[in-house]
Amino acid sequence: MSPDHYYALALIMFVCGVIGITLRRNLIVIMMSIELLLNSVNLIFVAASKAHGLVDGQVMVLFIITIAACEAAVGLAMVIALYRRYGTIDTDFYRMLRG
Amino acid sequence: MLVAAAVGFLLNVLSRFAGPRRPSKVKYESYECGVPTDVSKSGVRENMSVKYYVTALLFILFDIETVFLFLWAKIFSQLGWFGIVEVFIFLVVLLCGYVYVLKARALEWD
Amino acid sequence: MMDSAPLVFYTLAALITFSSIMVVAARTPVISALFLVLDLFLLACVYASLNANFVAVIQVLVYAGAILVLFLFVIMMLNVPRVRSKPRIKALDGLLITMVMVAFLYMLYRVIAQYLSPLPVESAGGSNTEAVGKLLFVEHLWAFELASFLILLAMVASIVITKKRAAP
Amino acid sequence: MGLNFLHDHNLLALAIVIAKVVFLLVLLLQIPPLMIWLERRAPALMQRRRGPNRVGLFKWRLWGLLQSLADAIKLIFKEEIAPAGAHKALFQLAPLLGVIPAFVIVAVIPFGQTITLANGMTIPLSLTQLDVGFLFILAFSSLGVYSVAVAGWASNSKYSLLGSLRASAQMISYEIPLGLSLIPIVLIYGTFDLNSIVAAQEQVWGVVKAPLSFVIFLVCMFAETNRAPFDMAEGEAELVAGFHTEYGSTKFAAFFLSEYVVMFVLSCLAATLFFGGWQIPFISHAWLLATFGTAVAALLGFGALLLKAAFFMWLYVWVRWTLPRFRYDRLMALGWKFLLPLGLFNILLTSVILGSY
Repeated sequence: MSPDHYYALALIMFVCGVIGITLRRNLIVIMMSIELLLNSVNLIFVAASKAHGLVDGQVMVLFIITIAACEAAVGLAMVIALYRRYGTIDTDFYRMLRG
Repeated sequence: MLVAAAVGFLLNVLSRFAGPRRPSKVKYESYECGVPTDVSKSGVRENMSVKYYVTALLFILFDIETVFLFLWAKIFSQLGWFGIVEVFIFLVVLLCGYVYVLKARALEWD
Repeated sequence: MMDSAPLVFYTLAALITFSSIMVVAARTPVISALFLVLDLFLLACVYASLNANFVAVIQVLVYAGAILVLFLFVIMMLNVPRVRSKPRIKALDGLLITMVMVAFLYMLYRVIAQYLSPLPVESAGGSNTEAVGKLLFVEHLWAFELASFLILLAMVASIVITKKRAAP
Repeated sequence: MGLNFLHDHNLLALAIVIAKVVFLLVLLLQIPPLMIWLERRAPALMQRRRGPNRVGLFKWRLWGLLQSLADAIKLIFKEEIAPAGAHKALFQLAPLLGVIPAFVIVAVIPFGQTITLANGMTIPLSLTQLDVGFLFILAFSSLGVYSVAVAGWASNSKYSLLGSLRASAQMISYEIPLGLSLIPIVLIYGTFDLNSIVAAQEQVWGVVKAPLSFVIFLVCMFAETNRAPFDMAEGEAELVAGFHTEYGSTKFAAFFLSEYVVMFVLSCLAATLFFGGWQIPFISHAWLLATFGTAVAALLGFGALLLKAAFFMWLYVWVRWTLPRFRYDRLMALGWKFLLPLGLFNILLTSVILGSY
């Protein structure tokens, strides 16, 4: 197995994530797509750390997971606040707000 | 050795398949889905308390902290006092957050 | 003797691809969330196959076991009526997707090229939990302490955001 | 952990693995019926009633032991009902989500000392030896939340949803102190591997070295499985039956199966981490090995572990019929405001004591 296989898999996930962010209009699904992006990066880190025999990549993954947790916490808090304020989490609605 | 490690993964796979097999096997013996009963279809899923969200939120943040502490505990003997001081600072920062949470009465269930 | 590693990898890769697509494609957010859980879990299996045991367990423990629970809670709380997704592709979106697709095709080409001249990366070595720990607590000391600040910030910020009683 | 198991060892090893898996599976499937029986006989004992004692085979009544079996058969032949408005697929999936992690986590429990065969081959009496050991258990038991949450959501019923939200909030709340209570163990023994932890407890049990941890662990153990006195989530008086209100037939049984299996695993974990696992108290392991050989010694160890686990299972039942139910806000307060600081304090205390030596 060459690391490129893993990178390709990561890229597939990344593509899915990007498509989700651009096409879906549900804020929560968009946030889940962001998680996909973060995970594809994680995969690259782990595969690269294995390929180069360095452990740094795995430490980075730990930090990325930390960041993902914080991002999810704050992001979902905002989603909840928005939902309470406007009663919807459809991005089209907020697009209209832009004026 | 390697055998033991390999066994680990094999078991993972095995019991993952063994787990679902049981209930589904039994499921075939039972009848098909019966008459649908009509139980409250009202919008119960709305107006949920935000408390549950706050609980889950604090859970993930403290979970991360636990993970870091596990890693620290594992190599504790090699780090010694250096590690203790390090983790102490880490915990003090987090305790600030904890105190804030308590002050904000985010953990009160009423 | 047959080498089982590629078999395992390709199985996992296929499943990951499938569930990633489902995360984006599923209509009900709960279903997407559950597929994301599956996705993360399979990724953990990939990590385990790369000898990154600690990361694999953490992935299941924190990502699948905690972060996605938060998502699920929010979905259950909000219970958004199903929005009919009309795919709308704007110019910028199209550009973005095209770029990613090009990168993807390039990558695919590289993989195929690699396949013709394989370059094995499986290095020896079992557990590396200790190595990860040492690196984290010695070299990445400041990042570690910063992480605590990050968690503190997230804690305070999200409580402030949810506490604010918005006007109807 | 190598994935290349196909060329590392021979068919015999594979056969042994399969044998172990089958054995454990059979063992685990015995737990729920036995526990349900115990749970009906024990309160009868405490309340001076008889409890189920009729069902038997031909003329042997076996203290009503077969009652559970009869119940199981009854459940199998019950009709499956999914409430209208339920999300069908998820409704079906939820019990499975509970059963799978419950079975997977058994894998890392060491049931006995390693057996050495005549040809020098060794058989560890746990299904797997991971360097991440009980972190693996924590990770998979945290996945159990999904079963509860999805069950409640898919049922489309007030009681189910409320029950599931309560239950899952409770489970995740108590996972934190559970994790924190295990950190001193890692501090003391320097490993996540359960086999090494058991081996290190030859002289002194873990409960002596980390008593505070044990107390926290015990409380969390009860809360994590949603058992009395923390079974708020299924308080009959207020929530009918909690998240599985709408479930019947084998799906209902599946929830119980996973609940009891998780209870069993946590009992084994408690015995392993704090009470020496398969070590028999006051009898040195080396002596056992020398006297009986590895196979018998391992069997004895297995028995010892089962006995210890059985004690905790008994404790579960005992406590259920002794303590009244907690109020929900008290429950959360106990977890977040008492056990969490206590766990952190425990960690600092342990590390400082260890550092001073």
